[in-house]
Amino acid sequence: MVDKKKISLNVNGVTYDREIEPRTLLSDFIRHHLDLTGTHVGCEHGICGSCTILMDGLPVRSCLTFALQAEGKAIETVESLDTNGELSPLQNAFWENQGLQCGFCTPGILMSMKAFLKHNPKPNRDEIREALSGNLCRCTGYHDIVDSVVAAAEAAISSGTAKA
Amino acid sequence: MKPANFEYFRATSLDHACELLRAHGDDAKILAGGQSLIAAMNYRLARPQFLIDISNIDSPSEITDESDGVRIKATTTQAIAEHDPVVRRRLPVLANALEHIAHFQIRNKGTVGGSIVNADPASELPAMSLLLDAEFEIQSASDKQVMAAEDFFITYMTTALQSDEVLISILFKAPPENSGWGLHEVARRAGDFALVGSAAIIALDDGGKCSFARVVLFGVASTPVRATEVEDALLGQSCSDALFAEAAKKVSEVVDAESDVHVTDEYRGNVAEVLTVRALADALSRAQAAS
Amino acid sequence: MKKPIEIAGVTKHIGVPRKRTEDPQILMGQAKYVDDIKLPGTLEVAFFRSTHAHARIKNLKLDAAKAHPDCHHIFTNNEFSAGATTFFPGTRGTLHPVLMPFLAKDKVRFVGEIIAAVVAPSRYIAEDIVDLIEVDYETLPAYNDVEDAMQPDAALIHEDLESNIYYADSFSNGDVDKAFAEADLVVSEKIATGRTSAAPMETRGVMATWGWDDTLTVWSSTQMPYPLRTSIAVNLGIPEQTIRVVAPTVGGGFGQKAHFFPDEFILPWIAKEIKKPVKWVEDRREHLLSAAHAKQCTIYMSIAFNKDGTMVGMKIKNIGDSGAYSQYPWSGLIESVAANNGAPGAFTVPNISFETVICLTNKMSTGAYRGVGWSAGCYAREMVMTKAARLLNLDIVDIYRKNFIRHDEFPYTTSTNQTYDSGDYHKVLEKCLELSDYASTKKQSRATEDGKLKGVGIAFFVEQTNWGSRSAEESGFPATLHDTTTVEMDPTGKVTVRSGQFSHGQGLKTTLAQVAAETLGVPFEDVVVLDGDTATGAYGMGTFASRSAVIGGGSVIRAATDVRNKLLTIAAHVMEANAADLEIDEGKIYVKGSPDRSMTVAEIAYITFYDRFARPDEDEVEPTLSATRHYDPPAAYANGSHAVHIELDPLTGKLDIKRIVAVEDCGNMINPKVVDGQMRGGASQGLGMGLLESLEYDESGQLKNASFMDFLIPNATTLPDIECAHIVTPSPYTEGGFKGAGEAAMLSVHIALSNALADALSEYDGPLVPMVTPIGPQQVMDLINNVNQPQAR
Amino acid sequence: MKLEGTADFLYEPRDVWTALHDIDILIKTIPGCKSMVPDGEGGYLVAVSLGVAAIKGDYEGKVRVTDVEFPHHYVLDGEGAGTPGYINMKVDCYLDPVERGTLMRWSCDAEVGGLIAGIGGRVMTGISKYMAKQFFKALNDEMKNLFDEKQIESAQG
Repeated sequence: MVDKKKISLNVNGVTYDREIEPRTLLSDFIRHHLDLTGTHVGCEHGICGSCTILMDGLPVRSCLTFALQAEGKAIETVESLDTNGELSPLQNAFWENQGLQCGFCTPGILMSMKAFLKHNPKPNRDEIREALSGNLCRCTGYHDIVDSVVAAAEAAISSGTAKA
Repeated sequence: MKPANFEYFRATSLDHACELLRAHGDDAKILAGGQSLIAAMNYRLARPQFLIDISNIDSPSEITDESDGVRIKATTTQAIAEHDPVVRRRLPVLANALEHIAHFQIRNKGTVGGSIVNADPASELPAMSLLLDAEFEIQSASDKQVMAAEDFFITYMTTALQSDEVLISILFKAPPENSGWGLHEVARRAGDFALVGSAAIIALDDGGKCSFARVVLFGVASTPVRATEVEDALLGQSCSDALFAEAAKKVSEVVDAESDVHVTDEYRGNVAEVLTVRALADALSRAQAAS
Repeated sequence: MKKPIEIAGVTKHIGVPRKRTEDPQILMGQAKYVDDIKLPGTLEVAFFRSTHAHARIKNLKLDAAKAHPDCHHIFTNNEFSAGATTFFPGTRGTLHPVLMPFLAKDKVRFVGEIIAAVVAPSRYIAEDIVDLIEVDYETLPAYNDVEDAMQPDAALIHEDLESNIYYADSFSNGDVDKAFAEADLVVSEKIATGRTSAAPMETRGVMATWGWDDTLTVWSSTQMPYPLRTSIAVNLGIPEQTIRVVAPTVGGGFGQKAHFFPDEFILPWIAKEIKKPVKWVEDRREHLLSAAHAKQCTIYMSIAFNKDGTMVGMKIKNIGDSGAYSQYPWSGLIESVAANNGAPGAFTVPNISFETVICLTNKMSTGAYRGVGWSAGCYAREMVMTKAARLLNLDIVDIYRKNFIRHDEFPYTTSTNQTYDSGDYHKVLEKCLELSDYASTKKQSRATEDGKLKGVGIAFFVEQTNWGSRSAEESGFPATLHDTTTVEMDPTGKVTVRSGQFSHGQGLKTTLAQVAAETLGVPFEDVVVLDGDTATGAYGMGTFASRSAVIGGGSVIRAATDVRNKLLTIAAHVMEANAADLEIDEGKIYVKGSPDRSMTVAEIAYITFYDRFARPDEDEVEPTLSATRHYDPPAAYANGSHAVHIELDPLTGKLDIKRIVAVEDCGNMINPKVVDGQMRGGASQGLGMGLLESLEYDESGQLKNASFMDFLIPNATTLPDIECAHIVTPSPYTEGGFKGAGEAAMLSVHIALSNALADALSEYDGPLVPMVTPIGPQQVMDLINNVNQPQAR
Repeated sequence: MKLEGTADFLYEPRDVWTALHDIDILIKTIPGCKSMVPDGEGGYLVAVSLGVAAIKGDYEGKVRVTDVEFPHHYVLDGEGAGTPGYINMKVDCYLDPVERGTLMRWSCDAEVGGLIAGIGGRVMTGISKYMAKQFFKALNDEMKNLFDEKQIESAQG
């Protein structure tokens, strides 16, 4: 038997202290130890992108990260996006443009796109497709997701929140 | 798909990692970005007893501009290397190759050293280390050595690195001034492992003849391979489409491909030749633009 | 036939691209999928599965596993020996029931079959324990190819059957031999479609708990909560009224989750045995190994043509690769039987004969996946037509136009006895040709400046939608299918729709609410749709087979119409008006022509429940505002067309898809945005089948690509934007004039892709027409080099 | 999975045959071999630890030699199972005398199942070839020790 290890992890600005087996994946830690089930697990080998979260602002696969590796980093999940139930402009763009159907891949896509739009606030459709290529969606055929990201970028530009 | 148990150690430095490796021996594995290792662990194909985590050492990402090339600390993430201005200026082919690795979410964690040590013959960085005559700085608790890339890769996922050794840094040599590069690969989808890839660097002398040539293929053998026969057929010659077509035929000398669920060994051999012609053509036009 | 209720194409609520009400909770990460349901004390299950494709279990060694300190239980067939078979009375051919044990007994028949269930505190530990189980196997010959398994000397996969073929039928209409003898051209080909998986992003999963009051609650990622409840009751011997099945938020199904799998019985059984909540969530490897596969058929297709392209006869042999079992509960019929019965497609084919064979192999069983049957069947027909067009010096479009059923011929009964209700195929085709610049592209040179080859392809489909009993019957599949909806208005005038449908991404909570709002005359916001929970819905078959808009929508129309009529009767009494003179609009009831004489729906509803002085006498009108109605409509056939532009690298075989155009006629659209979403999603999956997806087994029955590394589904760079357009010919047979829309794109976009490839290669010696799916770089190079094409034997 | 290859030995077929049937030599030369003991039924129980990179596994199994035509031909039947999967194989070996010693032609028909079959396909064949090469190289080295020492001994004696 392997001893459990203490872990202190900052997720969405809250510090959580838990004791875990070292093999606990960050995805499982977030979902099952913190009950933040918005982060989804679709393949557990890094291909589908459903489990994408932000670590120190960068999107990474939480299924290819042990929770212990995330100590000292700032983790953001989909639950951080809205403000008391009010959708963020990115979320709202997805709602307006039906950028989701079953929604299982959506949290990972939102986290990837949040980081992508920060890095590239005025993307064209090809750049968006390239940026989306690490997140698989089986329902939409991606078209409406691309529309959503375009709309989110435009909304950010028109409201002046886009960072240069 | 949950990993088997292991004991976890967080190394504070690469020296510390070497100490931990010495203490735990053959059953210990280095955990860097983990983008291949953790996937294999989730499938329980990999079941290391001890994991030594080097992803949280002090200043993991370091890129140094050196006289003969660019030194990249092994723990540098692929994303940092990809966007680094020194890499983009001095090793544009490497920057381009980095963009081909999986997806940006993977590159945000995957490390340059990790991909090289993983030694997947279809992946880009092992091929780049051959293309750019890389030198690997290798360390154990008791020893340090420098190994050339050409001596490093043994077969699929197998390298000359001993179980107590850690890859510390990689010196990618800058290609000659006024050289040009080309990199072509075929993958089923963007971000997938290359079915076949070819990378080339060419430099021209004052008379416009080929004065330097490097051609490296990946996905066509048990390791990335340098196609010296192709290079020899180019050196001292006037570059042309016809020359490239003739020279690229010699890729068959180094291709020893396998079939998989996607394509046959024969496909890999044929397409390696096609992509080599294209990589050479790109390299030539960049070389001409540079001179 | 009772005249259906008509709805004008676009009204206040119908034909409106409303935002979906289900989305905000998903976008905030608050939607609960099976693995998000938490009950204290839940134990987790991991399965020990067969690593052999066909073998006897000689010795199952559990001692080491049981000795693990955290092992709660291990269950095998010794403890739980139940299993299930499927049989439909009235099937045309001979269907032998095939027993699927929930836990393998003394034999395994595919890699991934469940042998034992381990119960432990966590999935991690459960997998540790699974690792400790060992089996001694005695291996048996394994079959990967149906044509090997069909041989008379083949080892029996199920010893109680006489051969590995468990279904066969044949059909003939007209004088096929004569037609073939007199035809100008006969093209015969063997077509092999690849084995794929719906692979929804959420894998399957089941959780079950046994209550102190001897009730069973089951959460399952299923498309059919009610039929699952019945099946659990029947197979576990538990009174059905004590079972509650909940399908929480479900992350895509595409037909794959419209089956019952062994785990859906094992988990409830374990919960009943150990009286603790238990959960199993399928991982992706398990999913690819053991969630229903799809679409693998071996088809011999011969079509006879006159010189002008007229199709005069068709002969088909379709061999369905069933895998190791006849997938419960639909059986292995749905792939090849549906294909053959729909073989004429959009065309008049006066003489037709077909043979259907369903054969077992040592692979995971095949089941429904979007466009089941037709994706493969249509592909075979159309590739032969494409080849014929080339041989006759025609364009495939010429053959379409020549052979289409004309719009004035509806209702039209095909040579396979399917009755098409409506459509205007020429108009849909012309629209697709126009939008895709087909004709002008064809005139351009194939070669591009950078050495690529351009190609454009088109395809046309007819889709049998709204699977009720009659639709199923017309497909040669005599299942009983129908649906029920309860519409209730509460005392405040708000509306609850209790549906037997179940939305798992389709947006039915939105679209069914639109239908109810329209029918009742209330604001959209006043309607809520409850689905996916047998404690709160109405018994229904669930959502699959392009049925929910028509059958769900139709039963909502019927029930809401009853409530509306009741409301008007009560309002007429209260308002001292004639019910026939009253109208309802957006929650307001008023006398036609005098809008000031009005009351609100809420006022009448309140009076109905709480004001016995104002409402009519209860012996005259019962003071309830609810109705439950059933619907089992006649078949309705949607149609549409796809065009695909590609660029081919002829030296590497790599295809780039440059444009996709989709035109569809699904009758009246409830929510065009949702329809576009279905068209685009379907196109993506169709191209996945056409370009990328193939589950590859080796000769010993091992699945070689049990991961998303090697089983490839489209990503955002695989596809371009998908341009959508609609032609609307309402069905004269269905309530609201709706036809189904869900599967359409899976029927022809892969055909358009292969036609585009054939077009790109049209200047090569040939004709080079692909006869396989998917057409990856290897298959493209094989086609160019004319090797490895399917060979008749 | 089908593999085939050839190996050159500097010794004559009967010597190669002897080495290929010498347990001590086989333990030293089979990659990852930990033990090999007779099973009392004419075969051997074998334990090997094989792996590439982090993907390592312990396998236990049986091998048996059949179709023996000393010193020219034999068939090696093997089966083994371990946590990453199982392997059943039949190796057909021919030893032909050539000028420099012996040319061995072998062909292997292997059935690989379990985890490695589903995930590791891309590298499996290549790794197997590599291991075969390692084996023959080690065998040549061992034979050098065995026979050259003998020759030295006999020369001395």
